[in-house]
Amino acid sequence: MIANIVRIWGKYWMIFLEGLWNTFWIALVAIAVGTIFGTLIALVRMSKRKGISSIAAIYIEIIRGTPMLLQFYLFWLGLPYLFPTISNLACALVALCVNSSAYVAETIRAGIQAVDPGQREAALSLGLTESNIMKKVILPQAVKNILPALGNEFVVMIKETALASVFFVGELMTAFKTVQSNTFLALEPLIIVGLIYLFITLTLSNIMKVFERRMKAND
Amino acid sequence: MIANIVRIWGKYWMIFLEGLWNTFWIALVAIAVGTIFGTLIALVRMSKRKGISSIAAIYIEIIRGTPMLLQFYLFWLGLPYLFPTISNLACALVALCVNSSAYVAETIRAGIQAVDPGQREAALSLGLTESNIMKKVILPQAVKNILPALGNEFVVMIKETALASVFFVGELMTAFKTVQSNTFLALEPLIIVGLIYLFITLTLSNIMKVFERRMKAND
Amino acid sequence: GCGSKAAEAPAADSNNAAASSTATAEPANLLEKIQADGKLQVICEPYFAPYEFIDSSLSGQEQYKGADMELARYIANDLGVELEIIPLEWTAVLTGISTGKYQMAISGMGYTEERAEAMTLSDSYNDIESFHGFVIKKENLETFPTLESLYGKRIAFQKGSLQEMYTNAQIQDVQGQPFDSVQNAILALQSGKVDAVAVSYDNGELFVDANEDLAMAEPLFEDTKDKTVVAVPKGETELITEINRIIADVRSQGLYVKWWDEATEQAKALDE
Amino acid sequence: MTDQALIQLVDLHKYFGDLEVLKGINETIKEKEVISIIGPSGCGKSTLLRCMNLLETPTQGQVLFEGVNILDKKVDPTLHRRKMGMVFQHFNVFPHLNVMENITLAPILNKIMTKAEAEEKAKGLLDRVGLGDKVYEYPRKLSGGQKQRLAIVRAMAMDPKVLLFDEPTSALDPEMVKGVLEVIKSLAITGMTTVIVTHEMGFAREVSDRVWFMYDGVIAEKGTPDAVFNHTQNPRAIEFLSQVL
Amino acid sequence: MTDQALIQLVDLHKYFGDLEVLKGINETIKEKEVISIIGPSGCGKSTLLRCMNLLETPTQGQVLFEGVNILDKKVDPTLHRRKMGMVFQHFNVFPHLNVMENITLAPILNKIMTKAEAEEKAKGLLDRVGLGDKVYEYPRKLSGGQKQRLAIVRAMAMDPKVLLFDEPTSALDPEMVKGVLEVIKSLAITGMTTVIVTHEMGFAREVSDRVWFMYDGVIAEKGTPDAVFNHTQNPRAIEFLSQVL
Ligand SMILES: Nc1ncnc2c1ncn2[C@@H]1O[C@H](COP(=O)(O)OP(=O)(O)OP(=O)(O)O)[C@@H](O)[C@H]1O
Ligand SMILES: Nc1ncnc2c1ncn2[C@@H]1O[C@H](COP(=O)(O)OP(=O)(O)OP(=O)(O)O)[C@@H](O)[C@H]1O
Ligand SMILES: [Mg+2]
Ligand SMILES: [Mg+2]
Repeated sequence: MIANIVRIWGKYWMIFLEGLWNTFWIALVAIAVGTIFGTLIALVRMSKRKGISSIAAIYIEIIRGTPMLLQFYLFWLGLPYLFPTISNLACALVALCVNSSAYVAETIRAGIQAVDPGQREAALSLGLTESNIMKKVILPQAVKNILPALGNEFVVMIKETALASVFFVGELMTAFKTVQSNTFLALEPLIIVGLIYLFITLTLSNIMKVFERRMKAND
Repeated sequence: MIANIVRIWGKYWMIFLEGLWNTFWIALVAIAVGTIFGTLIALVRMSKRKGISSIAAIYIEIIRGTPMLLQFYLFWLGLPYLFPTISNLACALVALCVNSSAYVAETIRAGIQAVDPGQREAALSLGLTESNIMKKVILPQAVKNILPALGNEFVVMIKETALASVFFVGELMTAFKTVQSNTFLALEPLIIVGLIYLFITLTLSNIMKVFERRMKAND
Repeated sequence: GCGSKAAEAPAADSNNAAASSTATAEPANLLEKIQADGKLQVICEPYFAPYEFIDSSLSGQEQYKGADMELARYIANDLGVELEIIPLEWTAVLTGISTGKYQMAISGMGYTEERAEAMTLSDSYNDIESFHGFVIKKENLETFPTLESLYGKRIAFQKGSLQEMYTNAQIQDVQGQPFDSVQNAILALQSGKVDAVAVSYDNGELFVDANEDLAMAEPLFEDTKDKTVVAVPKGETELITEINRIIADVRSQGLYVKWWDEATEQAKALDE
Repeated sequence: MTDQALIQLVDLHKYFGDLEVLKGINETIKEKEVISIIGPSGCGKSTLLRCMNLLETPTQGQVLFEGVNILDKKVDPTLHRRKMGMVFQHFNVFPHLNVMENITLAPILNKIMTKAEAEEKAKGLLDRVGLGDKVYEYPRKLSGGQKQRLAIVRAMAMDPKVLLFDEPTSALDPEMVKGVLEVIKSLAITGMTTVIVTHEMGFAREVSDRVWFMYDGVIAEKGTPDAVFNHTQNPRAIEFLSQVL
Repeated sequence: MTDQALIQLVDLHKYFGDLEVLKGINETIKEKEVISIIGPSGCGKSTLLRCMNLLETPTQGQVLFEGVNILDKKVDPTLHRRKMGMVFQHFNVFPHLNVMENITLAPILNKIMTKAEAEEKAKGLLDRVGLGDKVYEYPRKLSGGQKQRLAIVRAMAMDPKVLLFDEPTSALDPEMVKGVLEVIKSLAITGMTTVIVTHEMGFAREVSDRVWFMYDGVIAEKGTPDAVFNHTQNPRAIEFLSQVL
């Protein structure tokens, strides 16, 4: 088996590395776009106007209440009605962005709510406006709570991209399927792909740990 | 489209309900078994002996660092070496149990560590033994932190079962594929399945909210 | 339905395991093992009418319909064993046999050199002269009159299928688009994500019948000396010899043609 | 102390849900007056203070500031709050800003001063409270007492007409208390209108013009420090004072 | 107070990483003695107390309890701790157990008493501290002062030879302080060996046999209350006392 793994790596390493690269950038785009929209959704969610706040709440509930795989199918089937020439990859990307935006929105909301309410009260008592309080007092402090959670969400996205392999978007799990159908071997390419996933997720969480420790040291 | 949805539901509701039932009990078994093993793993993880503690840590890292889909394939391919006659469903179940055990272990560890360290110190100062401290002081309080997180994990498992549809284990996503292939319609059964997922996850999280509120009221 | 069947499966498995362990010595090969267990496991990708498909109005093993499934039942009957059909996605079907995880695949599998390398394949059981072509949008019938007109286009196929091979070999500059199932490839065609779906002709016709916006394109793949075969794990010559004997029997009676026609009718009637 | 009324509380009630926390407060605070509010935990002291600058909205009654009812829809709470400084039990300094930025944030954002003016003023105030050498420190490097002095300077930097203190020393280590009380005293002496909720009875006795004893949502006893601390007839006040003196 | 040494601290040092928190403590506590430890925040008072019942392990030196070095590998810390009660600043009562269960948990689990004996004893102690009507309440229904009295009873229920208090009143609302101090005083008077870290100088003066003033990891001054509070020559002690008195 180890011989097989070595042989397969020797022959197909290009495919795996390409898969790694695709997994990485797809997840990165998803988390970046998700963060932008997630911030907006979080602000809408925390709005005092019940109506628009509950629209955001419903959006978040729907996304978080259904499996990612279902969302992939939904966007893959539904988006072409709007954009007839859209590619599979684009559909998968949109699905991931939408998904991460809902999770990030909750992350951001939690981060903001974790800021000591006394900070808001102090800012109010100084006569700051609501928008200044958010921009100058709450958000700068919330970032410390949010960044580690975003890092986590990135790791989650890296794992979720695997589901996009149903549509052969060329990430790591697609690489596995390609090598599998070429070699008629399954366990060996799967182990290779698993090790690559571990490599990338562990690297990321270690970077995050270092980063968090630095931030704590600044407290 | 709505007419189609109604028609499909009218004709295939049995299949969807069966899918719902399968999704539900598979997730329930996964979370139940995962809780038992997760507790053990958490205790090993918190052990003072570095060696065995790091075995648990590595186990947790591997499971949490790779996609669920990959784990499904891995158990599907690997388990028959040990149990030649094992069914696909059993493989999928084992994968889900293993997966949830790792997440539950971290949940339990976090719940235990969230108990005020002063509780442990007070118990120590009274001359209680380590095992009595855990059993009589820490765990009873940790349960309050752990139960809501377990509920969450149950919802996550319900969504993860969707991936087992790759092996046609008969849960909701398999139901979707079957109806799709019979009707040559995709969006409509997908929407039905999505609504069922929403129904079950929202029901569960509302039950959890009520439950948490009750527990808080007891504080 | 399929769910309750799956739920019962493990219990059935363990019973069989117990039974076989009390039987005689270790079976020497897969054929003996099947006979000793009294049970044959056949895997297929079940969304490939009329070869194999699921009739969702039935449940358990009954729901697996199609010409291949009739063949599987005939084989099991002939061997005097019980049959268990196990559905899987297509790439899993291929590796399920090549890794020896399962005993037999009957899933409209075409003969290729690579597959013959990785598995042991039977003689062809499909008497119907089968062709491979393209499902396209009806409005594009004029646009794709020849194979050449498809050069450089976006063509979908099932990952690991014969059509993937033909597409890559015969369509120059193709933008190949693999899918898990023909089902999904057709959906991609309908939503305009691809220009054509490479299919086996008979399978394609079912989609064309069910969808008014689709049509079979004029051109067909060339040189498709296509043989549909049963696959078993590499080296199981005893088993394949038995299968070949049964296939010869089926061919001589013209049974597969009959199953095929029945299945085609059933598949068309599925959602009525 | 002048005779000009700065704050008037008229029949002030506050409910949290069904819980009535303020049960009708009618009091007047004059310019340059120093008022200490004392009373047992949970009697509503903080709530009363917070109603004055609208951190809580009274359920019923009026709060007049310079004769204007600040509960009026036409009054912008933000503008009102700029005229009142508030100092909290837990300091609530901004941890992500250094000392100077903590102080100048509001004057600059509120466009009351230019950056240069604000920094000038901040330096003067910091010197006055003994933090002249901490201008560019971050709060994490300050002791509790230093943080509270920073919070006082931050409130002062807006040139408020009144300072509200909510137990400013009860989160401090004992050896830090004196320094903070001295700063408050120096402000009170120089004519800053001051309302302070405190458990430091010695301090209340020394600096207050008047003491209010709150009990169960009402001002149960009030008067000069001498009257309240030495000659009260109110049994609640007598019991409370016997516990804390 | 007898002349029998109960606890002896011999050249006690404690490091947290590179930080030396205890810098050589040599003291003796006699049976029935009441010792108050005072000193500024961070000087090591809690650490010293915690070293006595091994909540912290000293880095160097000896702690002799009844002549036995408890740092010896042969001494079981669990058994040692049963002879010492400890009361914490934040009470650390068990929130999931009612008052009775809080008290009887340790005596029963440690097999020191039967359930009946433990409950009998608990009832007596509760009556003594004025909690006789709260036997089956849960801690969430108790005030801070009541929780702290419960914590004291819980420690007493193990029949300890010495009680350690770490700022037992500094997390309390001011009107709760007196009640708790009175309970401690009544224990001290009836001959319980007591070590108390406190900022209540009046209390320390009144009940202590001896006062230790800690500064920067050492006992910088010690003596009778009168000697320490009124006649010390130590400049650190003078400065500290000027802040807190
Ligand atoms: N936001 C709130 N929601 C509900 N109840 C509240 C709220 N704020 C205060 N209360 C309740 O109102 C009552 C008075 O609270 P307040 O904080 O004004 O008391 P206090 O006199 O300042 O007490 P302390 O000395 O403990 O600070 C208490 O019973 C408290 O529980
Ligand atoms: N577990 C620990 N790890 C690292 N440093 C610690 C630890 N516990 C205490 N310290 C440090 O040791 C020093 C003394 O702490 P200690 O709690 O004994 O002081 P203290 O005199 O009790 O102060 P306070 O009056 O604030 O309770 C402090 O500088 C503190 O930061
Ligand atoms: Mg208050
Ligand atoms: Mg301390």
